[in-house]
Amino acid sequence: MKNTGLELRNLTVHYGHKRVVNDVSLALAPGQTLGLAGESGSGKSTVAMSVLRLLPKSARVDGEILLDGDDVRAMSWGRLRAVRWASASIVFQGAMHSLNPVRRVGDQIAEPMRLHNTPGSVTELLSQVELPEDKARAYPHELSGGQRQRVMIAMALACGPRLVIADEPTTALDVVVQAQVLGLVKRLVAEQDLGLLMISHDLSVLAETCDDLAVMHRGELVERGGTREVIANPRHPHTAALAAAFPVIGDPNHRLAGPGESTRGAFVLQERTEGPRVPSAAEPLLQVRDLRVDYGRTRAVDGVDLTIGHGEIVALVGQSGSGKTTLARTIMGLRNPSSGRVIFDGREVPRKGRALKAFRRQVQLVLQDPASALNPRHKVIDAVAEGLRVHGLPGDEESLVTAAVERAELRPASEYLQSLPHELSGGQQQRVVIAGALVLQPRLLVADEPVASLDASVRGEIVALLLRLRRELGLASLIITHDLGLAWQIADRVAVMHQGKIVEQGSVEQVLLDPTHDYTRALVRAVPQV
Amino acid sequence: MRLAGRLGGAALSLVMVAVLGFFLFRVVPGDPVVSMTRGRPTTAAMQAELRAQFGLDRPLHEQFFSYVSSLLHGDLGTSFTFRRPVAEVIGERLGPTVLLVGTATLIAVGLGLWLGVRAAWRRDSAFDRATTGVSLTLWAVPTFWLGMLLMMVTGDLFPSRGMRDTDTAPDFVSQALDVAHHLVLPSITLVAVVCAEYVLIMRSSLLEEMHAPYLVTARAKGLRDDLVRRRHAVPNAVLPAITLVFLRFGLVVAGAITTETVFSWPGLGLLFYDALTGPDYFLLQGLLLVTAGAVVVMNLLADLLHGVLDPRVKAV
Amino acid sequence: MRVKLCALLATAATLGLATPPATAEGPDILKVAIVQQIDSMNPFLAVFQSSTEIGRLMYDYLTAYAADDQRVTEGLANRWEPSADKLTWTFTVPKGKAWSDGEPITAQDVAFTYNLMLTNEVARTANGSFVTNFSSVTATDNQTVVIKTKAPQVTMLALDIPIVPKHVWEKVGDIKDYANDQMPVVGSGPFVLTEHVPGQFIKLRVNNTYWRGAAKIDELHFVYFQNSDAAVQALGKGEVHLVNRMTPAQFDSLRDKADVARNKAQGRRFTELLINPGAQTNAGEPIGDGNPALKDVRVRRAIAQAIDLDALLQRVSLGYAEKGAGLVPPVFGKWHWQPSPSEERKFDPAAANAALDAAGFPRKADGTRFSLRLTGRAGRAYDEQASEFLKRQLGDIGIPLDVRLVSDNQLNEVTTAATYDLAFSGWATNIDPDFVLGLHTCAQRPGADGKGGTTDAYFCDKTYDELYARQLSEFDEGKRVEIVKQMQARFYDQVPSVVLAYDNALEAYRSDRFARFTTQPAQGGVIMAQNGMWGYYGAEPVVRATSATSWVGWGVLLVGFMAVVLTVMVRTNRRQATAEERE
Amino acid sequence: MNGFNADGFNADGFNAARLLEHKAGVAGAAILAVAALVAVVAPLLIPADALDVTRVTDPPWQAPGAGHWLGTDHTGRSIALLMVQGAGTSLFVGLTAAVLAVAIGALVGVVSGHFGGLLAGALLRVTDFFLVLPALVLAIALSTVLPRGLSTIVLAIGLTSWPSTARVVRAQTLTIEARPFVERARALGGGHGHVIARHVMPSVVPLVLVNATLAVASAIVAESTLAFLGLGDPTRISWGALLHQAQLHGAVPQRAWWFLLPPGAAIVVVVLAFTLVGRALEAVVTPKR
Repeated sequence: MKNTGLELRNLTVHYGHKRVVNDVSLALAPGQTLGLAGESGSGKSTVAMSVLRLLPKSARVDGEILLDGDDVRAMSWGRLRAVRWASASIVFQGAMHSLNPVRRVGDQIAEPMRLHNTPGSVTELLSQVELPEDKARAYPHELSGGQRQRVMIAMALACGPRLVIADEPTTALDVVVQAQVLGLVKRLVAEQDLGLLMISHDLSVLAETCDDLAVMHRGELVERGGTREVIANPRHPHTAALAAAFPVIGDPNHRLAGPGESTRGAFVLQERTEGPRVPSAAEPLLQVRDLRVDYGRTRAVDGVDLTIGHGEIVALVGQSGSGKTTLARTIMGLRNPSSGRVIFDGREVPRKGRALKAFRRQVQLVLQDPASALNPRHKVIDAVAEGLRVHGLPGDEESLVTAAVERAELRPASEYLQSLPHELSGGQQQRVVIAGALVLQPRLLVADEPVASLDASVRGEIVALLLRLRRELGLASLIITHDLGLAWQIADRVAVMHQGKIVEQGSVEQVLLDPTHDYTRALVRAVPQV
Repeated sequence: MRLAGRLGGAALSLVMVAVLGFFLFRVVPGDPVVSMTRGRPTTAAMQAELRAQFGLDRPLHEQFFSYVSSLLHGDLGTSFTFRRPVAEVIGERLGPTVLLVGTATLIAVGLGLWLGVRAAWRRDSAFDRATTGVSLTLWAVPTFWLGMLLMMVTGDLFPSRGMRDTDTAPDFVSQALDVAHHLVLPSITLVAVVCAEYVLIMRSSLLEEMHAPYLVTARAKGLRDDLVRRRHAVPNAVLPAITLVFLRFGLVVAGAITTETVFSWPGLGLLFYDALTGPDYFLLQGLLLVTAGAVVVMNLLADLLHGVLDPRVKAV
Repeated sequence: MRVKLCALLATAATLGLATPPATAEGPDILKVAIVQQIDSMNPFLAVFQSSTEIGRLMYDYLTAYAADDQRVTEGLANRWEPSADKLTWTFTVPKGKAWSDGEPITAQDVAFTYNLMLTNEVARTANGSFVTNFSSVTATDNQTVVIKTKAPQVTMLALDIPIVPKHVWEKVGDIKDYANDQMPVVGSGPFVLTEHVPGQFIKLRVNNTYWRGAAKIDELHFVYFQNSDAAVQALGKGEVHLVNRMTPAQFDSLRDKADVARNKAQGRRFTELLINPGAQTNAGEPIGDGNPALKDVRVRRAIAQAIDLDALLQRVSLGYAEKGAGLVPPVFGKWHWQPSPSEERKFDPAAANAALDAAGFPRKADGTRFSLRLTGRAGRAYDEQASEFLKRQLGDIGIPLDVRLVSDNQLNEVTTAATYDLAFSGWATNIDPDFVLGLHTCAQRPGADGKGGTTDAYFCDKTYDELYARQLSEFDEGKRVEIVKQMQARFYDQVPSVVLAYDNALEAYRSDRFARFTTQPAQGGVIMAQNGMWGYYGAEPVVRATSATSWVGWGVLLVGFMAVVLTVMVRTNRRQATAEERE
Repeated sequence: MNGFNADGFNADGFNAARLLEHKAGVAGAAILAVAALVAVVAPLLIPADALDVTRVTDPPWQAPGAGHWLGTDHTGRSIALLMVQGAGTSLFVGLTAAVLAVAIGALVGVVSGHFGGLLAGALLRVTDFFLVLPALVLAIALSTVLPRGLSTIVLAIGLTSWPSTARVVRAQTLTIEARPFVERARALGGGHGHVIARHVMPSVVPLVLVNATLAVASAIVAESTLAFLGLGDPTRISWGALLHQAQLHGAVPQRAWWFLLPPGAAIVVVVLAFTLVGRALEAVVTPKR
C-alpha cells in the first residue's frame, strides 16, 4: 500500500438538490497537520465523514477521495471495511454520544483491534492518552468529559492509522480540559508522526495544533495556507471575521468597552426614570451580600459578594459547575437563596408575589441558546410582546414591540414581526431575545453565555449590540461566560468564580492581565493562543 | 437506597390495591348470601346464620379492620363460594394461568423482539412494511374475537376448552402432550395480540437508536452491518424495549382474562368471573391483589433488570 | 441464537398438533359438560346445583324418587311409618347396603348425619331447612331411625339430605374447613369421587358395591365449561358426551348433527314476570319503590292480559317451552294447575285497555298511562329478547317500558330491595311443591333491615297463607293436591307475577357413544338435573368398533408448518446477510 | 445537537418514510370518514321495523344471500343493518371514553408536571397506582358496580385508561418546563397561568390529540371486550354487543361465520384506522431528529 495520505479532488456533496460541499480539493500528506475551520453549516463535517464514506445513503458524492491513493468511492464494501480505522480513524465530536453507553470503554477500544487483527493492548493505548488502565473497565458515563475524549483518541489510535480526523474534539469541554486534550493531541501527533485533519469552528484551537489551515464557507474552500499566516493576514473576509471573533486577551484593539462609559450610562438613565425612586449614582444598582445557595446537600453558591453599578458591565467567569449560573438565577429571583441578601436599587429583592413580578421588569435575562430561548410556536411579535402581556403594560403593543425590535437592530421591524424563530438565523434570534428584554425597559441585563452558541461572525455583532445598549440606555449587564476573551472584549469588571466562591474580582485589565489567584492564572494560561 | 425506594413504592401500591379492592367490591351490588342460597329452600334464620359465618353482619369498618389485620397475617380470607381459604383457591388456579401467560409471553417476547429488530433495521423495506402492517392490524383485533375465529376456523383440530382431557393416559408424556394440545389455540390468541405490541415497541425503540452517533463510530471502525446491529444498536435499544415489555404486563393480564373466558382455560381469569357472580368479596379482593401484585412485581423486576442490564442506571 | 429460540418455540407450539385424540379403547367413560362451578365437595356446604347433583351420585338419601313417575321410593331406607299424630317417623334401613369402602350402611349413619346438622350450625348451610322442624333423631338399633318433629311435616319423605358415613365423618374436626377430598371419597351412591381439579373437571368411577347394582359405565367425568356455547361445540367434536341447559338456538343447531341425539324434556324451571304488588317487609312496612299503580290488582291483571304468552313461546323460546299458568310445572303432573277456560286470562289487549281505563288510569295526551321499569338479567337470552316483546305489547296498552338489563347481582339486589316495577325471575321447583309455594307466603318477606327474605314477588295474601298452612299438615295426598291447586289458582288470580313459560330442559348426547339414558320421568323427562341420579346411573354405552385416527394427516401438517417457519427464518437471515453488503 | 445536523447529516430517508406514513394516515382518515358517515346517516335510512325483533319475519340464521347480503342473526334481523346501526354506538363510546380519559390524563399530567411538591407527588403516586392496576379488571369491576348503560361503559373505560396519557403529558410538560424559553417567560414575570397557557398547553395539545386518537382505538376495543363479556348496554346495538349475541346464541357451533366475522372485522378496520391516523399525527407532531 502506498502511503500517500489523503487527497480530495473536486469533492462535491449533495443532499437532494442541496449542495453542502462544493468542489473542494485538499491534500494532506502523511505526517502533516491541517486544520479545517468554518462555521456550522459550512460543510466541514461532511468533508470529514466523506473520507471514510460514512455519509448516509441520501448523500450524493462526486469527485475523488483518495486515501493512500485509492478512491474511497470506488472501493468494495469489504475493502472499505478493511480501510476504515486501519488507514484513517476519526475522533468524533461529543464523546458522550459517540461511545456506546452500555459497553465498557476497554471493549470498545479493543473492538477495532480484534476486527483488523492489529496487535497491541488496550492498557498501552490508555497509557498513551494518560489514562490509568483500570479505566478500561469503566462505562462511558462513569468518565468525565475529558476522559471520554481521551478514550476516543485512544480508540482512534488503536489500529495505528496514518491519518486521524478529529471532528470538533474539544467543543464541549472546559477551557482547562480543552487545553489538556489539545496538548495530548499535539504530543501524539508529533510522537507517532500522524497525519491530522482537525475540524473546528474555533481558530484558536486550530492554531494551537495545526501547521496548515483551510477555511470553509458555505460548502466552499475559501482559504488555505500556513496557520499563522492565514490568521495574521486573512485574505477572505470570512476568515477575517472568524479571526476577529477570538480576541487576544491583552490586545487593546480587541477591547471594545471603553473606560468611563458606565457613568455616562447612569446619566442617561436618570432622564428616563419612571419608577418612584431616583437612583443616586453613589448607590450601586445591585448588591449581593454573602449569598449562599444549596441544592440539597451541595452548596452551589458559597458566600458570594458582588456589586454591579449603574450602567456597568460585569463579567462573571468560571468553568461549568462553578456555580455562576445558579448565582445568576438567584439574583433574578428565579431561585431562593439559602442565606444572604440580594439588594436591587437599595431594596431587597422580594421572594414572591406581586412585588417579585414588579422586580422582574427591572432585570431581564438573555440566555445562551437563542433557538431554545424562543418558543418555536410563537412569532417574533408574540415573543417580544410576551413581557408586555405578562405585566399588562399599557400602550400600543405593536409600536412598543417595533421600537424594541429596532433597538435590537432588526430593521425594518415589520419584516421580522410575523416570522417564526426557525426562519431566523442564530444572530437574529438572539436579537429577538434581547428585544423581548428591552421592551420592558429593564435596568439590568443578566446574560448567560450570550454568544457561546453563535457563529463567530455573528458573535461580534451581538457584543457590539450589548455595548451600544449600555451606551444608549445605560443598561447594566451581568455577563456570565466561560470565555475570557468575551470578558476582555466587553466587561468593565471581572469576577472569577470557582467552586461556588468568587476568588478574584476587579477591573478587566487587573484580573486578566495580572491574575493573583492560582485558579485565575490557570484559566488565563489555558486560553489557546493564536 | 434506590432499591428501597422502589420496594417502598411497590408496597404502597399494593396497600392501595388492597384498600381499593375492599371498598370497590363491597359496592358490587348483590348480597352474597342471597345469591348463594337462591333456588334452595332457606329460611331467614339460616340466611342470618350464614351472614354471621362470613362476618357480613358486622359494620363495614369492622369488616375492613378485620380484613386488614388478617391480611397482615398473610390471610386473604375465606371464599364464600368455595368455602376454602382464598389463597388456596387462587393457588390452585395460578398454575394454568402462569403456564398460559408464561408460554405466550416467552413466544411473544422472542418473536416480537426479533421481528421488531429486523423491521427497524431495514426500515421501509417490504419486510418492515409487512411486519408493521400485520402488527398494527393484530393490535386492533379484539382478543376474544380472534379466539372465537380461531376456534371456528380450526374446527376439530384442537380441543375447544380447558387444559386437559379427562381420559388421557396418566403418564407424564401423554399428559404433557395433552396440555400442549390444549394450549395451542389460547397461546396463539394471546401471542398474536401481545406480540404485535412488542414488535411495535422494539421497532420504535431501535429506530430511536438508529441515528445514534455511536453507530457511526461503530461503522467507522469497519464493523459489518449485522455486527453494528448486534453489538451496538440492539443492546442499547433492547433496554427500553424490555422495560416496556415488563410494564405492559397488565396488557397480558387483560388478554389472559379474555382468552381464558373464550377457551374455558381454568386459570385466574375464569376464577375472576366466577367470583364476580357471587359476589365473592374475599376472592375478588384476593384476585385483584394477586393480579395487581403481579403487575407491581413485574414493574419492579423491570426496574431491577434495567439496573442490571444498563450500566448507566447504577450511577443514579 | 435468537433464531434458534424462535424455532424451538414454534416447534413447541406445533407439537400440540401431534397429540393423539381421545383413545378409542379402554373403559367406558361418560363425559358430561357442566357450566356451573363446583363450590364444594362437602355435602353439608355445597349449595350450587352442579355440586348437589354430583352429591346425589356420591351419597344416597334416606328416600329417593322413582325414575319413571317420581313417586317416593326406596333410598337408604326401604320402609317408613309415621305415628298417628304424625310427629314421630320411623325409618327402616335394611341390612345389605354398604359404603364404597365395604362398611355396612346402618341407621347409625343416618342419625349421625341428621344430628350433626341439628347440632352444628355450619352443617346446616346447605340443607338446613329440612331439619328445622326436627326435635330429635335417634337410631334405636342399626336398622331403625326415629325422627321426632316439633309439628307435623308433610315433606318427611322428601328429605333431600345426603347421608354421610359416620365412620369417616366422626373424625372430621371442623366441618367448615373440610373439603371432603380424601380420594376416593367413601360414599353410598352409584359412583365414587376419585379426582377433583377445581375449574377443570371431576372424575368419578363406578361403585361396584352399589346396592342397586353397578352402573353400566366405568367412569363418569364432569368437565367444566365457561359457557354453554363452548359445551355445545365440544359435544359436536365428541369431547364431551352429554350437555344440558342449551339455549333453543343451540339446541336447534344440533338438529342435523350426525351422532348427536337431542332430548327435549319437560323442565323443573319456570320463568316469570314479577309485578311489584307494593312490596312490604314481614312487619308490613313498605319497602322499595315499585310503581303504586301496581298495587291495584286490576292493573296487574290487565298487564297479565296484555302479554301474549304464545308469541313469547314461539318467538323467544322458539317453541321449547310450555305456556305458563300455575307455579308448579307440568312435569310434576299431579301438582300442576291449569286455569279452567273460565278462569283463564286470554291475551286480549282491548280488554286490558278497557280494564285500565276502568281502574282509573286513562291514557294521557301522548297515549300513555304510566311508565314502568322492566328489569332483567343481561346475558340471559330470554330476558334480552322477551323484553323487546313486552316493550311492544305493554306499549300497546299505553304502558311504555324502560328496559333495564343488569347483572345477576344487580338483579338480585333489585328484587331483594323491591326496587322494580316489572322484573324477570324464575325458579326451579322440586317434586314436593312445598318450597315454591312457601316462597310466596307473608313470612318469606324480608325483615325490617330488608334482609332475610327469600321471596322476590312480595306476595302476601291471607287466603293463600291459610291454604299454605293447611297443605303443610295435610297427609292425605289427594286432598293436599287440591289445596295446592287452590293456592296456584289464588296466585294466578292475584298476579303478583305472571308465570310466562315452563322452559324445556334442552339436552343432547353423543348417540355414537351412548345408546340411551334413563330419563325422569320416563316420558319427556330429563337426563341431567334430575331429582335423582338415574340419568347417569342408567347410561348405556354403545358397543364400539375401534376407529383409526389419521396420523398421517397430522404429521404432514406438522412438517409443513415447521418447513414454512424455517424457510421464513432462513430467508430473512440470508436477506439480512446480503443486505449488509448494501449497507 | 451537533454538527451532523447542521450539515444535513440526518436528512436521510425520513421524508419518504413520513410521506408513506401519511399515506396510511390519509387512508385511515378516509375509513373513519366513511364510518362516521355511516354511523350518522344510516340509522335515519333504516326502517324502524327492520331491527325490531318483534316485527321481523325473516327466518333466523340465514347465510348471506340475495335477501340479506350479510345474512341474518338469531332473530332474523339483517346483520348488515345491525352492523350499520352498531357503528354509531361503538364510535360514540370510543370517542367519549377517549375524550374522558385524555381529559383526565391531560389535566393530571399538566398539573403534576407543572406544579412540584406534594400535589405532584400525590398525583404521580395515583397515576402510578392506576397504571399498575390491570385496566380490564378494574373496568369489569366498575361496570359490575355501576348501573348498566352507555355512560357506565364510557366511565369504566375512561376511568381506567387515563394514566398513560397522564404519563406522556407529564413528561412533555416537564420537557417544556425545562426549556429555556419557559425560564425566560418566568424571568419576564410570567406566573403559573401564563406559563401553562402560553407555553405548556400549546405544546401539549398536539400530543393530547395524538393520544386521544390512539385512545379512541383502544377504547373501541375495550368497549367490544366489555360488551362481549356481557357488561355492555344490552338495549343498544354495538359491534361488541353483536359479538356477544353471536356467542350467546351459539354462532360458533352453528358455524354462522356471517354473524361472527363482520362485527369483529369492522372493529379491526376502524381501530386500525384510528391507529393509523394517530401514528400519522404523531409523526407530524413529534419533530424528527
